[in-house]
Amino acid sequence: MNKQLTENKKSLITNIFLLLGDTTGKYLITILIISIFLLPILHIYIPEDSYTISLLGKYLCFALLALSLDLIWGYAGILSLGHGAFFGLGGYMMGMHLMREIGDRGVYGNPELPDFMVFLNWEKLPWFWYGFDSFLFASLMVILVPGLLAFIFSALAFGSRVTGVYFSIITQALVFTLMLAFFQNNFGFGGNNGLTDFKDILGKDISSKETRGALYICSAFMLILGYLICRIIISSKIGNILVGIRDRETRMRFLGYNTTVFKIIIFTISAVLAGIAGALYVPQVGIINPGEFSPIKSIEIVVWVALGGRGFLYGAIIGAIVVNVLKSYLTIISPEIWIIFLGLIFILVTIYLPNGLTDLRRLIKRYYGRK
Amino acid sequence: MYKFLKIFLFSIFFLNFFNLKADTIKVGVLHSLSGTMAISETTLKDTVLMLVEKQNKAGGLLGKKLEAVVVDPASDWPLFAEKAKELLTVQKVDVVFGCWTSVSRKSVLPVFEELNGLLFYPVQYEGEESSKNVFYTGAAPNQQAIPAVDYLAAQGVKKWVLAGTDYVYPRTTNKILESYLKEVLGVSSDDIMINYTPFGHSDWQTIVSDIKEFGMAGKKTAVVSTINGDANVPFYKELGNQGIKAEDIPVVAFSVGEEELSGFDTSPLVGHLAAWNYFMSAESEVNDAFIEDWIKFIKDDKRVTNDPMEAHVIGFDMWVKAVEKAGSTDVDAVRQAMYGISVPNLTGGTAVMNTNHHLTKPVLIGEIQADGQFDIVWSTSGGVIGDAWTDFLPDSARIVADWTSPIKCGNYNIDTGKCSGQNYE
Amino acid sequence: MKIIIKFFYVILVFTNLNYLLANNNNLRNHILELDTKDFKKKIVSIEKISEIKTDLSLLTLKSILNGKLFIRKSDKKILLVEIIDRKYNIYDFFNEKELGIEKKRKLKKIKINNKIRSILNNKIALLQLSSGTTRQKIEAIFDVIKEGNQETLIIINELLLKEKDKELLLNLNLAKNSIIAKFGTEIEKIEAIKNLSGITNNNIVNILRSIVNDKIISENIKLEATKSLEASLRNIKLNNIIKTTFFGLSLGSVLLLAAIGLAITFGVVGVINMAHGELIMIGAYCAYVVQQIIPTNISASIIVSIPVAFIFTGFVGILIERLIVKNLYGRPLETLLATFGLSLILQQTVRSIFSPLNKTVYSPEWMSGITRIGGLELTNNRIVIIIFTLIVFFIVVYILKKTIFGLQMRAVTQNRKMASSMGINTKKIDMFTFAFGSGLAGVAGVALSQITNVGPNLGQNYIIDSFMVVVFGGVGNLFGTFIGAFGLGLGNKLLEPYVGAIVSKIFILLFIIIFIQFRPKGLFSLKGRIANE
Amino acid sequence: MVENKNILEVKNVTVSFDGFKALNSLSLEIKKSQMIAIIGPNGAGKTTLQDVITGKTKIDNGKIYFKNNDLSQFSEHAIVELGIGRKFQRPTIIENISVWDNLCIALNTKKTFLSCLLTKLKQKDLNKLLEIINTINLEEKKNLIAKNLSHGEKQWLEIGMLLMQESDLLLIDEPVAGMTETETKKTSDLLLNIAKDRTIIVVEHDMNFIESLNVEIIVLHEGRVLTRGNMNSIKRNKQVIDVYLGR
Repeated sequence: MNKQLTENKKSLITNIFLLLGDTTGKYLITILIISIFLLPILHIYIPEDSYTISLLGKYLCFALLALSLDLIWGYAGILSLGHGAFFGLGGYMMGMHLMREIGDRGVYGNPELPDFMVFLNWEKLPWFWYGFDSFLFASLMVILVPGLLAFIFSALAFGSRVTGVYFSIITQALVFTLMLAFFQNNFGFGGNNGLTDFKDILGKDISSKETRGALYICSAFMLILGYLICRIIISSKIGNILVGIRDRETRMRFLGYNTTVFKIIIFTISAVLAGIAGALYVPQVGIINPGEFSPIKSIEIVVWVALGGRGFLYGAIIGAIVVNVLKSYLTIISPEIWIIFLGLIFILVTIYLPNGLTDLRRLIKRYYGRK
Repeated sequence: MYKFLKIFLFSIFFLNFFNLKADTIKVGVLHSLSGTMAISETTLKDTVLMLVEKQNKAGGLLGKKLEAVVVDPASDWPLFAEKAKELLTVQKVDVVFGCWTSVSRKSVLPVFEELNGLLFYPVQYEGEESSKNVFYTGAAPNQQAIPAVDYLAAQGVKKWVLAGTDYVYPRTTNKILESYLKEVLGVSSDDIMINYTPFGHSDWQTIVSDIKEFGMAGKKTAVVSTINGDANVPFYKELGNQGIKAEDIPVVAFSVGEEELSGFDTSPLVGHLAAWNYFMSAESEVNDAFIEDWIKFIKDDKRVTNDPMEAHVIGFDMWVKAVEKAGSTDVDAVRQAMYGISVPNLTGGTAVMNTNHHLTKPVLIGEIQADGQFDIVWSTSGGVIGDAWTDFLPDSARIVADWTSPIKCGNYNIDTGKCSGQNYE
Repeated sequence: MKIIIKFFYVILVFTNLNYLLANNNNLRNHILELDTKDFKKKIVSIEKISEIKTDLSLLTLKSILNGKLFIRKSDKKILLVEIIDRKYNIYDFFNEKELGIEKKRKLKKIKINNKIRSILNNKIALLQLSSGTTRQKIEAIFDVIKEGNQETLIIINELLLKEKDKELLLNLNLAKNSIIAKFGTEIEKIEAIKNLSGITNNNIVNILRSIVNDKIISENIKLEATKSLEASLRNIKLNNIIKTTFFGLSLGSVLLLAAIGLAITFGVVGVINMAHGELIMIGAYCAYVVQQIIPTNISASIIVSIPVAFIFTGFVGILIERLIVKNLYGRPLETLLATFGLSLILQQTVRSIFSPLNKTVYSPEWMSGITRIGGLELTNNRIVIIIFTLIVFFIVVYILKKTIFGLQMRAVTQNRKMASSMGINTKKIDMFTFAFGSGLAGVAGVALSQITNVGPNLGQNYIIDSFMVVVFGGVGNLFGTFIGAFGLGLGNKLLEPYVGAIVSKIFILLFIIIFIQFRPKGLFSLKGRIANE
Repeated sequence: MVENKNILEVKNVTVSFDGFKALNSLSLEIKKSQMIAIIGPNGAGKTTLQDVITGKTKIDNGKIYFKNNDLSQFSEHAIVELGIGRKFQRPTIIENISVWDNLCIALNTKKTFLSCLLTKLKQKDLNKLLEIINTINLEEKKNLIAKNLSHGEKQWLEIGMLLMQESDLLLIDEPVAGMTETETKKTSDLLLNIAKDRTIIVVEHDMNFIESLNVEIIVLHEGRVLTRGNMNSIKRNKQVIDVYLGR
């Protein structure tokens, strides 16, 4: 009785501490925090090492992306086959800023226009590039543009009760549309080549070890933040409500919840997280191009989440990291047939581990339990 | 889970120390073996492997054996950058042969410049670039597009269709051609039709019938095609089906070689043209030897050879020669040795590496035959020097590339007398 | 007496032989003259060759055109060459004696360029006007129209007298008028131009144009010509409208082919099969393999490959169902992931088996070239594919509506529980339905092998579009898929002339997104259980 | 003065699904804090009636007033806020969360995103939770994941959730379908117990159960009210017998 009382008197603050109730989450965050202090130093003091850190940084961005998808898919049961759209948009916003920072150091030395505009004879900077000279504006856009798109899109879709597969397919249509649009050279975003040749970020040389370290720290920090946000949301009453929406939306309506609004908000939050992930991703890989909008890539994101364990925040993170580490290693260990390995893993996991690797963990636990 | 992560983190850092011992000379191969570009790039991977094998049979290089390190960037551009880094830092390769699309090159460029690597890029491209760390063994626009247009103009062509896939190479090439047609050949702008299509465009009915209409209205018309890879087969099939004969409207392509043609029945397309620096049908002893080796290596006598393969052959031979000349594989030494170095090309001439990192090559124009081969109907008397910065775009006309002193930079602006862009010392 | 006759006879034979030999000799010389890099010289000697109006000279021209005429470097012998997989089988040109296989290096091909090619075509056309099949003749006539002159006019007049075939006569008259319009007297010209009014053939339109733009020509001819030209242009406009619709239909039929299998696996079994595209790809490769087995008869190989592809991909479908999908029923989204993994595997496997290069699948005679309906020119392969698609569709509809299997299938679609309680083995139905859908994908692959490249990436280009079609039409409703496919196809093609290929595609996608807002379950949503959640 | 007596007024409402009239200008009033049972053969329009009241199905014509509000003006969740709770035929609870959480989300507080994110459980809410979990006697199972409950328990949990909403009108569809004797007994007790201070409409086939409730009965047939009255009068009514014997 009293136990119940204390257990249910959850305030926002206690929520945060509560997340350290889930062991794996605790481990993850500890690792991340350690890495924040450890890796950049390691990176700077190992002279040969020039890419491990940005590689890890990249993984963390993907992890954040996966996290954002898990929030809507794992909990609210909304499967987006187009989350790459928000990731990519976030990336482009950051990319545009980095392009502006090149200034007159482009190959044509044109202070006004990015190189690709010069050789496509653009007279002047198109209006939608205005303001991207300022980092603040750009980072604002990183949040606004994906957020706004997600809001409008989901408001339309959920408003008219588009659900399930139909929703998934139109998200795919959305990302596909964006890909076609951005591929066009006269669209003003560099066409197929996208945005590249970045020089600095905030005045610092983008390829210097310090910057890389800093970028890694940012990614890790954002991942932790993202994790906490998601954790707070799902461990509050909303967590249950989302599950309710997932399992029995009508019941939730008859309980007096405006499920549409809940879905829109959660979808928008998720999109913003994805956008931030994209924005952190671009400076670390040094290029953003329409390839990020290819529907296949968006499906890959879903695969990460499924692999790690849908409906477990840490599962998403682990899934993203595992798949991409595999990719990095297999592409060099067995360049000819690595894709077949990857495919097999996807199939086996979806069939035998419905909750992804988190199941694996449970199996191991049970195994040791028997001993 | 925690354990796994720990192991993973450590392994990544230790990887850096694995490959320190270097008793072989490592040759990196950075070509997509999966994804959309695999169709073109896999062949180049095999070509490099064959060349390495050959070199080893001949006793290796500087008394060491060559070792090819193959990675698969999977037609994923950011992955290209990552893999390039891995090749240069983890695998510690001495040279890399790779990339096909412009975007993949753009994506690895900063990596090679930062880590001072050496990349040989074997594909014809839009120019507008000359990096200290890249040798461009493919054709620049002035080694492909412009001679082709001249040839057709000589054949009495008055109207032009510039059809291309919507990415940077066709955009730039067509831009160059447009201004060339207008200013040099004096073609009026309503005799020029420009059309762009998305990647892998498969339904060509409308466009082809537009071309037909445009072309049948009196004046002799030709199509200059910069259509990319996969989209070509349906395009040519549609041409054949709508009965556009080469005699009526010849199509000259810059991205269609023997390999693309091997994908379909060319008998309806006899007479359409392509401009390259190499054709499999070129008549020379070296070429025959090369074709024989290739078929032996790939164990399939249906396989063909094409221009980018020759580019790799030239690039590889040049690199070997330069390494021997420099006596080491040190990038800077090799680069210095590369300038002015000359090796026989497969068409019976010699290729020379210029100080702007582009080659001197002959330009050939071939007509498609029923067997999927080209008959060479025209060729430049001597070699043409690759021009990194075209003279037909106002902004790049002012820029020259020369990596030897006194200029020592890839884009030196004649007017301002200074270098811009990332790639200067 | 006898002797005298004999004597005359002998002389006759002699002179005759001499004459022939002489012909062959200067034919040989002219051919040897062709051995030069200078194409102008080549043209001259080809003119000379064509003046020798013997069968051998015609053969010469033809074999030059087909690139079969070679000269041996060593002894300047003129040879016919058959190239069979990179082997050069050589024959003596004059007495067709087989001389075995020769090295490529030892031979020199008589190369031609487009200019010469068109000259050759014209010469051969003239010679073929009198000989050759009707189809060849008609093609020949169109070549004549391009650059006709008085001498061709004579030939045409002769033919007009002796030809019977209606279509042929029609075209001959066209040719005649087109020539008269250029070279006749004023009255003749006006008459001819009247007859040319409304004709949409490009060359004729050009002739009319040139007359209209002619400065010196008399006013009333000009007037007539302008009338006729306007009529022609009007017809051309009309034709273009029809053409665009036709393009739309054929794009629609391609979409339908690609989507119909998916509509079944997705709509009936409720499986989101990401490997559907790869099944199409496998179907295309079936066509390739069959053609390798029977290379001699292309039409047969295509016909045969349809059932082969259906059965093979159907079998693959069964494997997929048994090994993967079976374990995932009721979890459609998981099937999406598993089949996505599968699609990666299939692609890479095909890549390593058949190499990443595209494969050649030859088109049968009746699928190449164009059909002329009046001035309208429609490509045969598209016509065939539209018809083929309709046939497939109606067969599928028949199976669903009229057969037990179809009945059970629909029962399962609408109410699985009920169906199983009625004693239908739903598991089995699921399996066969999946196989059926996969088989259809294979059939689609065969059709696509005729219009696009057969390579490992074939499937990817169609999977997304297929999904759009199915969802747009309404999951689980074949008729919806039908309307969806043709609707999107037409829409795309009607937009394309105005906004271009890319933007029209973008519009279509946006349209789908908006449309779904108003009909969240697609165009024709199915009452009862549908593949959802 | 009529209004304040009747909590629900259905005024000749018609609903038709492509031709078939599920409700045929049906009218009925229900007084405050009264329990009423609706019976009728299949297709009589019982479920449709509930659908239109809860706003799940739109009305073709006619009006429904709840506490004098025209319900056609309100969306589903708004109608709930007005105080109508619905219990479906099959138990619809949130299977993957605990019994306690099920009740929590049913709790009648501000149901916007932010408030759900921030507000914590107040003492009085907590007491209410405990009280209700006792009434539906599931307190020892409160931490059990709901899907592990028995069929009957699920039904009670759902009723419990309706109680949490503090709705003044409960629509309860076949509460005892597929319940054991004892469960049925418990359920009727539960209903009578909660009927004290709210209006309840029970739709049920099980006559014995309805008899055990002994409340006023409305008989629906072909989308309109056939008759209403207590059990005995209904039993004697000729039409009803015809309808049920299907003559």
